[in-house]
Amino acid sequence: MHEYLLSLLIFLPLIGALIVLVLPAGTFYGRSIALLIALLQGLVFIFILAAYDTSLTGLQLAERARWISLAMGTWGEVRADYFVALDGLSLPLVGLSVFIFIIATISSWKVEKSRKGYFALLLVLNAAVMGTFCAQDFLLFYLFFEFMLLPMFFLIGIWGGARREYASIKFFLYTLLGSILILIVMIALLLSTKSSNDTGTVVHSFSITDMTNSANILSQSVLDPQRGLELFGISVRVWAFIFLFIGFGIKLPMVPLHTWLPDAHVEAPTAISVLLAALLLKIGGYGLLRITYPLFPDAAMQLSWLVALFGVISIIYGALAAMASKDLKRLIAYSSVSHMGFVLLGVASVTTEGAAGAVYQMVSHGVISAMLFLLVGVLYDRTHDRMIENYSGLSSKMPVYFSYTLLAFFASLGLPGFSGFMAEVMVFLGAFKSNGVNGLIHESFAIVATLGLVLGAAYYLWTLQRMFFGKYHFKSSTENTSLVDLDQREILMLLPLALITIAFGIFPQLLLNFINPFADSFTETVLQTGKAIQAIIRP
Amino acid sequence: MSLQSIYILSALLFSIGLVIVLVKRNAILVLMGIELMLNAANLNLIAFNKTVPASLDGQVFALFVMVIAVCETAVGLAIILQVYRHYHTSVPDEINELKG
Amino acid sequence: MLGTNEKLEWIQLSLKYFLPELVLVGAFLILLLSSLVLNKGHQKKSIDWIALLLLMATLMASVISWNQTTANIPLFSGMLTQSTFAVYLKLLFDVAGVLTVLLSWKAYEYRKAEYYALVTCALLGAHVLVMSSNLIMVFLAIELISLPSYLLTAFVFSKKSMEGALKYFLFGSVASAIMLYGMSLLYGITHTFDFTSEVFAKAIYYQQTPFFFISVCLILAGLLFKIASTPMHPWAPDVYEAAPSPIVAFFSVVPKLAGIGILVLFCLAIDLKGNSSIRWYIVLSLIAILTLSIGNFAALLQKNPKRMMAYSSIAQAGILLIGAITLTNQGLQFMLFYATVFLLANYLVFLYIGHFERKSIVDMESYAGIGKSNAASSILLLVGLISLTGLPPTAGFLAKVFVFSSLWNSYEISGQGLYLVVFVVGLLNTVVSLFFYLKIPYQSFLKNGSNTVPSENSWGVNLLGFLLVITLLGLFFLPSGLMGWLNRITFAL
Amino acid sequence: MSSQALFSSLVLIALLPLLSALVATVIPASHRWITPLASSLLLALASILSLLLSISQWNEPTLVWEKTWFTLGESTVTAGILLNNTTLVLLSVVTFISFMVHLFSIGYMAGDKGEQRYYSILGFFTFAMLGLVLADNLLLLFVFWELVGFSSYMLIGHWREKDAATAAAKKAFIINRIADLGFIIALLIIWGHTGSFSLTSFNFEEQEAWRTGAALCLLLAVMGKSAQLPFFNWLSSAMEGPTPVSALIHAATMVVAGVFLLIRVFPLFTPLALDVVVIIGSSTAVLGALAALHQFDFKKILAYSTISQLGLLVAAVGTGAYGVALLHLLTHAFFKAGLFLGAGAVIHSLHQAQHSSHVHFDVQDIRNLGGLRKEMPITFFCFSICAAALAGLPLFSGFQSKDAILVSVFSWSGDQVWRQAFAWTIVITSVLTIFYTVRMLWFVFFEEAKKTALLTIQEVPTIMRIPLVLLSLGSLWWMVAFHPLDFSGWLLDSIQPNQEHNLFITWLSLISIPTLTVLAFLWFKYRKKPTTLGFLQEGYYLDYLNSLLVTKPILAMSTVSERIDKKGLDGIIHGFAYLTVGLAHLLAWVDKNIVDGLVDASGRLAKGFGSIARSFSGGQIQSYIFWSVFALVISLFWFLFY
Amino acid sequence: MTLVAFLFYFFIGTAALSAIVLLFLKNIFHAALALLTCLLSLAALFILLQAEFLAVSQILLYAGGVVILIIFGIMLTTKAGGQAVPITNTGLLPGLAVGAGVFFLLLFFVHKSLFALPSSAQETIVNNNIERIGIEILTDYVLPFELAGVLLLAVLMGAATIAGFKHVKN
Repeated sequence: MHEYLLSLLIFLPLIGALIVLVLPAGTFYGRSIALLIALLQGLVFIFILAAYDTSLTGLQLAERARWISLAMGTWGEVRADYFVALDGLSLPLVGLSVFIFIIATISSWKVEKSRKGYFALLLVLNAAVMGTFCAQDFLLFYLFFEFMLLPMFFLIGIWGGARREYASIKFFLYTLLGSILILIVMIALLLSTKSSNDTGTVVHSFSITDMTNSANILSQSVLDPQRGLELFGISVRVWAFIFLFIGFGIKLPMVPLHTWLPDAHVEAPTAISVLLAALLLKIGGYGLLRITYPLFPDAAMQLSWLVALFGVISIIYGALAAMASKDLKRLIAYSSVSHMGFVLLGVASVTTEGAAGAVYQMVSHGVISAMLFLLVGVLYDRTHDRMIENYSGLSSKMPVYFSYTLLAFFASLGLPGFSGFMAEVMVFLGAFKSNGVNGLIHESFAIVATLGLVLGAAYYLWTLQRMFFGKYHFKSSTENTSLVDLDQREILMLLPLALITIAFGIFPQLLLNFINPFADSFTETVLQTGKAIQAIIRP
Repeated sequence: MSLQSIYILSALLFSIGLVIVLVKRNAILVLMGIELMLNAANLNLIAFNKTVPASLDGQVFALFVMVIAVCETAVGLAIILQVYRHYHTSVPDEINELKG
Repeated sequence: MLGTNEKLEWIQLSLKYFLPELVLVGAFLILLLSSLVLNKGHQKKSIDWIALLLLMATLMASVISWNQTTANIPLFSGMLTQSTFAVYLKLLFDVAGVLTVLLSWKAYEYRKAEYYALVTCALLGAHVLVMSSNLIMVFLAIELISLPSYLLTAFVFSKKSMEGALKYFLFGSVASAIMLYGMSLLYGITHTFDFTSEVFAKAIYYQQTPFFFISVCLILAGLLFKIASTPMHPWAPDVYEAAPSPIVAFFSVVPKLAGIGILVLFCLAIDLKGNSSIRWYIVLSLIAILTLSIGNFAALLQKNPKRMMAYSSIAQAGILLIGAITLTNQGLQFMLFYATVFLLANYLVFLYIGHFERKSIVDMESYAGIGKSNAASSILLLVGLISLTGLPPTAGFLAKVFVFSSLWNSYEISGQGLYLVVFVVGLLNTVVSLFFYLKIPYQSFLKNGSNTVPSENSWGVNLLGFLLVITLLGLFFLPSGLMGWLNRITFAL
Repeated sequence: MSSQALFSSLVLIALLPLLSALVATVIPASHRWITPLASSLLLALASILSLLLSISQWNEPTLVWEKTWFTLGESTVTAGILLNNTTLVLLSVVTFISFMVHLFSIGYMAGDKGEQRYYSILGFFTFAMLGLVLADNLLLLFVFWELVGFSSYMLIGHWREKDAATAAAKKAFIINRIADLGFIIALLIIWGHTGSFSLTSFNFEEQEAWRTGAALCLLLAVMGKSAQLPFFNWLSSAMEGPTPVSALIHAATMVVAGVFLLIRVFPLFTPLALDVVVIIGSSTAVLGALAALHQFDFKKILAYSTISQLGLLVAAVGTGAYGVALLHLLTHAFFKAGLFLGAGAVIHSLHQAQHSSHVHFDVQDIRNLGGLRKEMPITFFCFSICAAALAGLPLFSGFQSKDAILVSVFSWSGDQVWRQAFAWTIVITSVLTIFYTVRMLWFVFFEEAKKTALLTIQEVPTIMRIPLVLLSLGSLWWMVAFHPLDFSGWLLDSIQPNQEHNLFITWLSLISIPTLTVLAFLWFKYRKKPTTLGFLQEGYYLDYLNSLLVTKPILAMSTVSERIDKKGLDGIIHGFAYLTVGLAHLLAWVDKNIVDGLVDASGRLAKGFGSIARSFSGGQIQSYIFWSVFALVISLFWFLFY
Repeated sequence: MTLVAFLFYFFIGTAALSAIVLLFLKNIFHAALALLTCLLSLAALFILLQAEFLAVSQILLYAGGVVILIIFGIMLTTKAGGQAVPITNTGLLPGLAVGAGVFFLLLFFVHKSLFALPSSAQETIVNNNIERIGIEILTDYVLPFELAGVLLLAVLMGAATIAGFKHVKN
């Protein structure tokens, strides 16, 4: 049982998708099965938590099976494994995914249009997300990474809003561009590294663990630091880092590669927005922490300031753009851009605090943004209108709804007591400390980034004032009677999210228990390997 | 009797054939241009064969080229006839319903 | 110099290895005869079966010769060389032949026997082309493919079809005339047509002149015409739009792969194992990258699925060329892997394009909404398109990864920046290609169609489609089997 | 008392208000009458407990309890309680005043729609404030610091339908948030250089610049929370909230949190930073007093008075006499809360009277009031006591604490001229304080009744009188010391012993303050007409400045950034791509508007490129051949001649 | 100058001249005749180059086959009874430019290259070319020979199918 927990987690939804497809259309089975699968995953995750040992660093619950093994004559052997495992980075994100999928399924309960296809796609997406976070083999990771695109494309494109086609294609193209850049580096890495435990012939392994170890870089390969190949005056290793950075930066999304996000969010149905914001964006941060930094630590040390700079720009720019948004969902989408900027900043600092903060922010933003998008969905369900200016004085009409919105807004703007605050403080601490500890980024980055907090407060409070305070007024053709307060299903979705963000805000150790070992080893590996490689380049 | 003059003739024939193919507004004349190009090649083959007295490769190739030229003409004319039935013209320019 | 008797003995010996081609010739004759015998309405239906059985038999024969081939064997006085490379490509052609028959099932009934006979003839040409080691054979084999192709284009017997045939014919004839002229010039330099021979190699080693370069480029032009590669590609869209769908599938695979095959052999010959002072890889890289880019960008504008697929196949030729430019054992094996996947995916797509064409869904717009009425077909078609784009979890992805890894490897060895440029530009083209490959799924799933297409019983088509999809997925998850086969292939001349 | 029991009771005290908040939230609307009673009861309990605790623990050595909160790599962040005399003073003050305000609210808020919400947040505020007081490290302190800000936001905007109230709430929160950046940056500096958030030891290892930086950043936070220059305009707007809230939050407790923070982290401050503290504090004090003199809104006078008094507190800390600051904090808490509640009583009564008589005017405008000493004698009496304390009349607590401030300021100034200048501003502030206090008293209670004459005004109900009386009792001299002229009584000696005395100053004030008070009465009695200066009345136009320098630029930037996003950003990528492909496409591009989207861009780009690729696909076979051959010939030429 | 040499250059001249004339003729029948002249001149050149069998084939296949086919084609695609439509040119200048470019390319490098063209043709010792060609075709070239047969069969059948299709809808 124990050994197959992760596979179970990944393949349960695929089985579910098959069942949904086989069952006759037009019944309500689809959503029940989707929910059942999501709950079962929850159960599996509890077992995973029980089996996971927080005192250990490194990968746990590993499953490894040979997948592709090709003898390539002069090249040696190319090998890809079905290799899934968890560490302090994956586990929180997997947990978040399991949780968010339950919420998203409940939130999709009232989907009317071709229900069967919808839930089948949702389940496929589920499997892909789980796989992405669990995979420790680059090819497997890439497989799941790409596998998310199509379900998402259709979920936005078929069940989305008025400009859904435009948004879905934009989403797809942007993400594909990113993934191609990643693919380029993946091929480069495959041929430039070998497996640690090969005997005789060279084994080119896709294993990320093997690729991380700088001893595995083949001499005279393109990525060999000693060979020092350059293109247009920039080292090929730095190019590889930049490609990965852009690739994951698009997903994150980082300004100026973010323009797909507001459109995708505005057009996507509620549950899909939730998944997009809560999970899919996290893959960008995950990739930075799992792949970009550990694999190219030397380039990372050279360019961390750039990463931090983009982080700070994202924070400020996202917040400013949010302030000018007239559509509530667009506002929240931009706030996501702003908040994910903290992840960049945290990663760029390469300190324990920063790395832990980045992971913490990912989980926290996952929960909070899910809440925010659900809340927008609640309003949109009732009135089919998301324009801020059309509402006023909602707090008297929908007091419970107002309370949850208030909570979500304040959680998002970083009020202490909510998880977002903890994450942001850790990121700031790391970013500030970095100059003194490893000299990667200057203190001013952290100081400028704090402006994001003020701007965040500004646009959220302004929104509150415009939409919820004042005399009740709703400017629309729809009947005002449709504005009823939250029903039980909606509270069932929102309450757990609220409780979690508070719990993580007050008891950060709940999460840090898992993250700390990872953050430590991440910092240590990147700094040590980076210095070692730089010493080779500049003897 | 210099082979170079043969070579120059062949180049001339080839070029003229090409020009005919490019500029003449008549499918059958285009076909003639193609024949001219093939003959230019044949001339080369036979002439160069003179430098390798022991073998007849060039001549044999030229023979096959002739056979294929006949085949091409047959196919070409069959198609041109059908096109003419449809379009009532054999001006290639005017046969342009297929375009991007 | 061999005597006449020895030569005759050689011919006898050669026949043993010539089994698939003999079967093809036999098939050709049987089909010709059956067109005379089976000309009544109800008898015509049996022609599909006859063609299928005959082409299956060819496939069998090719499998047999795959099993008995290990090293290169010269046949027919050195006219041909039987090699693992050639036999593998022949296997692909035969599979394509069988699929062509399946795609043509119950369609294009007029003169069906002649139709199949011409397909068989073109297949024979492809078989011979990849075995050729003599320029005479190259020319003849190309004509064996081309002339039946011109005729097959006309087999819709419509106005457009005739126009397509004329265009194909004129373009093709000019291309082959140019190639022939190039061969005649090369003969002047080398005094031999056998491009695998020592004499040839020695002659060109001392003749690395612009003159030699011109003659080779003229020959390449003819080959690129077969591959539908820049600059000899403009015929493709018109012809693809005009020809019957199964034949378009055939065109986009068999002549293309045969052309690539002979291109590789010819390039290996002129490259002199890397000793050539002319750097052919530059020429090939430029052709490849231009082909890929032009194909992809032009495809964006197309409104007809077949035209779009024409540009797609031009772009795919670019990727195949990228696989070929390294001219290393590994790179060529991966190129063959790509070719295999390309074949399957392309037939899958044309299966459905043809299928929908018969329901008079011709334009891109008319695909709107059929994702609902014909869900299974649309999903299977989607997988095919995804595989052509090169996204996981289809074999197209793995194939693309392999091809580009070999390119990377060449870069690693040589440090040539051009390779890296080709590498990056080539992969980024994937993004562009996605844009048009998604056009059909976009219409069928995301748009609401006004015309409701009846979801008639199409289980036969879907079964075939499903099998192809399974193969495409299977090759992604378990590529080892196919790669094991490909590893047997060597690329010595 | 054992340490564990002590800890438990401290936690209990902090949690009682939270319990009150919970109770207020969960009680169903049908039983809402329970809420005020239950909340007041819980607060009374907390208040009694803390008083008892303070008495028992007074002058005991400092106690610290800490538990690991979370770990970050090798560093550990603790959460815990720091207990010393300062804590005890604040603990008692907060719980007591909060209790008073709860009591008062029973009457004041009766019948309000959001009554339960009101109590719930009031409870939450008290909890957060207690947390702030008890916290043993800077991070935890910051957590509660923000939470009190949040409660303040909710309470200022309690009347949600009033646009001015919600705008004031937003303004308060955002201005505080801006100032809090200072807090965060200080946290970063302290963590980055000392590796801990400790409140007591600051091990900067000779990096004095960073130390000063951290101190100044903290000062920034204090300036926000304690409404110092230039952030003080939020406090006057905050008067839009219910008056008891103003008493509790914007007079007695939350705004002094800044001063409390200064006292807590006093060791951090370098001499340079302390000088800055005095400058900020004394400027605020005098400017606030001046503004108070020119207000007509009852509550705004009190608000500017609070600002001015907070300035005194800050300045006192800056002189090094943090004990004196704590002393004045205590006295100020009582008399200012008393004043606010008195004002609340007046407003409440007038509202009630307006309800029955249907005469409507602005009851907060002192020009409309007058002569209330007859209708509301108890309120008048209590209000006068508190006002006397504010003015610093002898026998009232204000005299002693202000005396202490003056003494410490003059001892700080020594011979340095610029320091003496600032010391004199404090003196001027004291004088101005007398004047605005008298002005307020005069207008509200003494002058003949104007519009109020139309109303039948009744004294407030008993439940509201109790807090007034208790608070006015707390404004008498015995709060400080049993000797009415000596400030170093039981409190100051326990906080910061051996404070210097200056009999000259004490005597001078003893004589001058009553004299000035009388003069002020005379002045107001015989003045021609009420005058005011616009810029003083409007709080030095800080709101305009704010909008001009902060709000407008930010909004402009946000509009710009959104426009960049919608048009420019993709347009740049787009245009860049275009340039690389060729000028020809630019022409096609200019035709259409640059719309959002890389997709559009790449699509159009591709179309441009595609049309070139396609230009020889016009359907004419000879042009196909021509282009192919042409390309062949051109590339041959290129290869051979280039 | 011997007679052979004279004939050699004479036929080169006629071939070149007829080709050039072909380029400028407006009448398609005249063009066909010019082509015939050119092909026959080439046949004569083949004889002078000692490729007698090829010369015969040239006359039979080209003059007798191709040109006849072409003339049939001309007659079938020209409106019956009417005057032949004059042939016009399209894009003459670019076409000529490309042609000139090709011609230049083909000539320019001949002198530069080490192209082993002997200044005069060697007298072939073998006299019986025709017999040798026969033997070679049935030994070395048996495969292309047979394939050419298959191709001819396919093309005849296919061309007949296409040309014979009558069911034309307008």
